[in-house]
Amino acid sequence: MSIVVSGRLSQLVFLVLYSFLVIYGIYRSVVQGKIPKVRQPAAIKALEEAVGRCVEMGKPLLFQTGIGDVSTEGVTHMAMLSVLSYTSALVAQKNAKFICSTPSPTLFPLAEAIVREAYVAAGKPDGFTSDTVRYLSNDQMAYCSAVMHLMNQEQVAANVQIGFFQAENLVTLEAAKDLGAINIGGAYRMLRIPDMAIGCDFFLIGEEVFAAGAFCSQEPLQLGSLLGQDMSKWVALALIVVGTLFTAFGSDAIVKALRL
Amino acid sequence: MESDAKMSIIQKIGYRKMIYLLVLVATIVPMIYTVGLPVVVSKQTSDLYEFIEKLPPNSNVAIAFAAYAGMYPDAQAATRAGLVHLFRRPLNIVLWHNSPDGPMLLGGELKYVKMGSRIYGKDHVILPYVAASEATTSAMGTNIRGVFSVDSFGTPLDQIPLMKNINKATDFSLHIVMAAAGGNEEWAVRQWNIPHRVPIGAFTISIVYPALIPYWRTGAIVGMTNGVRGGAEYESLVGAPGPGLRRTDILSAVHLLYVGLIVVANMEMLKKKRSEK
Amino acid sequence: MDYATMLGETVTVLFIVMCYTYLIRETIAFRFVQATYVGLGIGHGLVMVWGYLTTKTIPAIMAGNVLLIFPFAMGLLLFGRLKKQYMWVYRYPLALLVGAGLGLQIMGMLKASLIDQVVSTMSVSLAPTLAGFNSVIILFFVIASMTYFLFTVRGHETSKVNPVLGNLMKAGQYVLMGAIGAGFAASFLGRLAVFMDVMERVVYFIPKLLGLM
Amino acid sequence: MSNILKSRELPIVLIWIAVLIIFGDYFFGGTALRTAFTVLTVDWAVIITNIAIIVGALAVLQRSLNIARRERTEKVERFMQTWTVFLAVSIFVIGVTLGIRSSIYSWVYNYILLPSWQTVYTLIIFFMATASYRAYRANNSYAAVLLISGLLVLMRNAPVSSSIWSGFQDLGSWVLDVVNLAGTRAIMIGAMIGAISLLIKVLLAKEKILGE
Repeated sequence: MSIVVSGRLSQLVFLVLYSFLVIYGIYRSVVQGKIPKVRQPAAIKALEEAVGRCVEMGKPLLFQTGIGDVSTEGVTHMAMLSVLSYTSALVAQKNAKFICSTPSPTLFPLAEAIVREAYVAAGKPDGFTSDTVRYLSNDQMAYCSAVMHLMNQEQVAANVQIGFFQAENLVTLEAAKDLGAINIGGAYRMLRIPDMAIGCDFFLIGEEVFAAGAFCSQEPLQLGSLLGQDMSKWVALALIVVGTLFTAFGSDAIVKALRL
Repeated sequence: MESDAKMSIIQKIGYRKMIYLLVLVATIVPMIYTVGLPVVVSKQTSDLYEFIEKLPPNSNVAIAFAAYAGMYPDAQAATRAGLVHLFRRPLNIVLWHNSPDGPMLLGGELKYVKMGSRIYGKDHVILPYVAASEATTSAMGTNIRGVFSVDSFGTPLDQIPLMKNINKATDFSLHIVMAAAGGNEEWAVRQWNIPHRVPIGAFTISIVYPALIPYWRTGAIVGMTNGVRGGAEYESLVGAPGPGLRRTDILSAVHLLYVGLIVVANMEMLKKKRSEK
Repeated sequence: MDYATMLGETVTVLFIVMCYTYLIRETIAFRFVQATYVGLGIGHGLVMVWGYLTTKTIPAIMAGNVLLIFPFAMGLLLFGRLKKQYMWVYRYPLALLVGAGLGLQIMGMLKASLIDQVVSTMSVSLAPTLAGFNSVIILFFVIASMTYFLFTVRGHETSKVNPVLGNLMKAGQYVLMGAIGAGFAASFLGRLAVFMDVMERVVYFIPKLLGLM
Repeated sequence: MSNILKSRELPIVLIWIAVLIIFGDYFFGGTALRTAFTVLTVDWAVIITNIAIIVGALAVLQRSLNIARRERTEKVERFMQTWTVFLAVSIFVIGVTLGIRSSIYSWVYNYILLPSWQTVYTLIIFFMATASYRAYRANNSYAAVLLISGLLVLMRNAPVSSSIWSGFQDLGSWVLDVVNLAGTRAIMIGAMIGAISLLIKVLLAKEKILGE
């Protein structure tokens, strides 16, 4: 097994196995038509309600993209972008006021394109202006202060921050709360989850963040991928149980196999 | 609604502003009147101290100095005590900067380090700044010269005696990440510990600390300090009192204030529930 | 204390106080600090970029590393956003970065956040010690919290259909709550440290100015 | 030609290439892949990101100037926007001509930029107090667990607690080392699975991430 770098074989096996399970889940759902039923996290439903609330109050919804560049934490940013795509489609349809703010120069053009596309798709290309997506600063706390000012100036009614955030997270959440806005958040790292959980009205944690796009779209393909994820989790759970039994009886075969 | 006369002071000022005021008081008062309470050393801190203490003489230690000025006060105490400790032991130290603020901050800390008979280039080297990322951490693990060609004074690495036999992760007995604001420790674990089995030590800020506990359990991180609290512990282990021990009173006061606030909030809630019944 | 330091300390303390006025409500003082900070932040960012390009990239290209012209040219495509009909060109430089980001994150997580965690969870010890007890508890807690993330099982029906799984999910939710409560409380410490530093600047400002410290 | 270039699929090919380079280097190693990896993640990523910062900065300045020029903009707002642009331009000129080690540049950095970062950041201390006053209420059994674990860790981190009762240290550490650890682990394992699933969907071009 010298082809694979030593110590990484089991990782490759997992990557391939999990990819296969996700593809199988998609195949089962799209081709065989067995679309799985899923438990919808409250935060996704809340997103829709938040848009409605913004329309009612005539106040804008603020979507924050999170910090950092696409070349690091790429998966998290992709998850955020698919939620952004869903949210902007919603606001465009319902004619809600919408602002997307970003501290990341590389996420800025991506966010701009996605929001513009959503407005075009809803048949309202004029709804998108150069003010809709705002790059405020690449300095973390300058961005944070700029968002606080933006929230006050625009009197936002909802604040969405799902993705990769750092220390600015709780400050912006509390500033929004102070204005009476609904906070919807999501973080996948334990480092940020507590802030999100305490500061938000609705939040996604861990895997839910990566699955958020799937929950939003409700397409068979996306729901199928969720089935694949669940199968992957069952595999991991089974492995933990079997491995524990092995170690309990004094055999480290499984641990050794995982270290291959 | 209650009448104005019945409203408590908290309701009149608004509970938010009242709490803000209390936070200010709890910080400022112990700043002026210090008591100097003792600290208890935690397992993770003593693990790191012991590991460094037991390193054989002339071991090579790599330090990624990742202190961002903004978050630095949290790690300052531990960093200073850690540097004092590392330089006190006969270890070869290779330090590089992972933060643009590093050179300025390190200069301030090295003032507290007793250099004794140490000679730059022979037993310690300071490399310049390189942007912190998983990729550079990984690149450094296999070929340091691919990332740095000169040290922070512009001397080519090949002309530095200490660097003669050092070029990759496996040349080191310990890799310490200092004062990073998130990410660096995990990159070190993934790119230095996993492929090259170099033990990792961390002088962390306390926000990162809980997220690193799993790595400490698995042994990838040999030990770590928890923010300014861990700094105070490390200061007492090393015997070099500094900003950590000076601030323990404020830590106590504000933490107790938060505990008090939470208790009050729950009592309020219970009262409300009872009156509803 | 020389005049530059004295002026600096004064400006700093003024900025701190002006910024904290936000706690009462958004004031013009806060807005001024914010406008100043954003302006300086943008300028500082540009200076850093300038430094990198003039000291690293351009000398490297001059020295014969002609390949670096490609990322440079690709980066320039980002200016396409200024003209509507060329907006699509940004995709090329960013697609590469997206790919790199995806690969790097997954690569990093495979071992550290999957294999390592699975291995250490299954390494239980049945010894009658606290560590042994903890390892069994951790095993149970991890399994319980993992079931919380099962999406295709409908939560409210689970306890009827499959009481074991239903109760595990409930237990998992408790564990996650406990972890969140602990994590939030633990983060006080670091933030407090920075706050103490800021407050020390304000509290010791006048004694410092008078030369008492 | 431009239609092909405008297509959605071509950029996805670039994503594939980048992902394959990174995975290839990680799993199979080899000098060629290593070089490709370094070129991609160190040279290319940094240069493109740097240019993105310029593009972004210009967008901010342009926006500020537009607002400042608008007739209906209030006087105060007009001043603030102009002030922002003025500072950005002047600090850039100072940084480029005198250098970042010049005394005026480091004065600005040490006495304005750095304290501003810290000051905005430490607003969090006040916000955490109100957030915990609000969130740590034992409304139901889940919130009660949140409350108890939070209180134990708070008491653990307060240096004074060991003088009150030594058990706080052990209990708080137990919460962090066992409960927090177990939760973190479950979240990490789940996140990995979610990340792989998302990667597959991006590679299949089923995620709207690159716009039109």
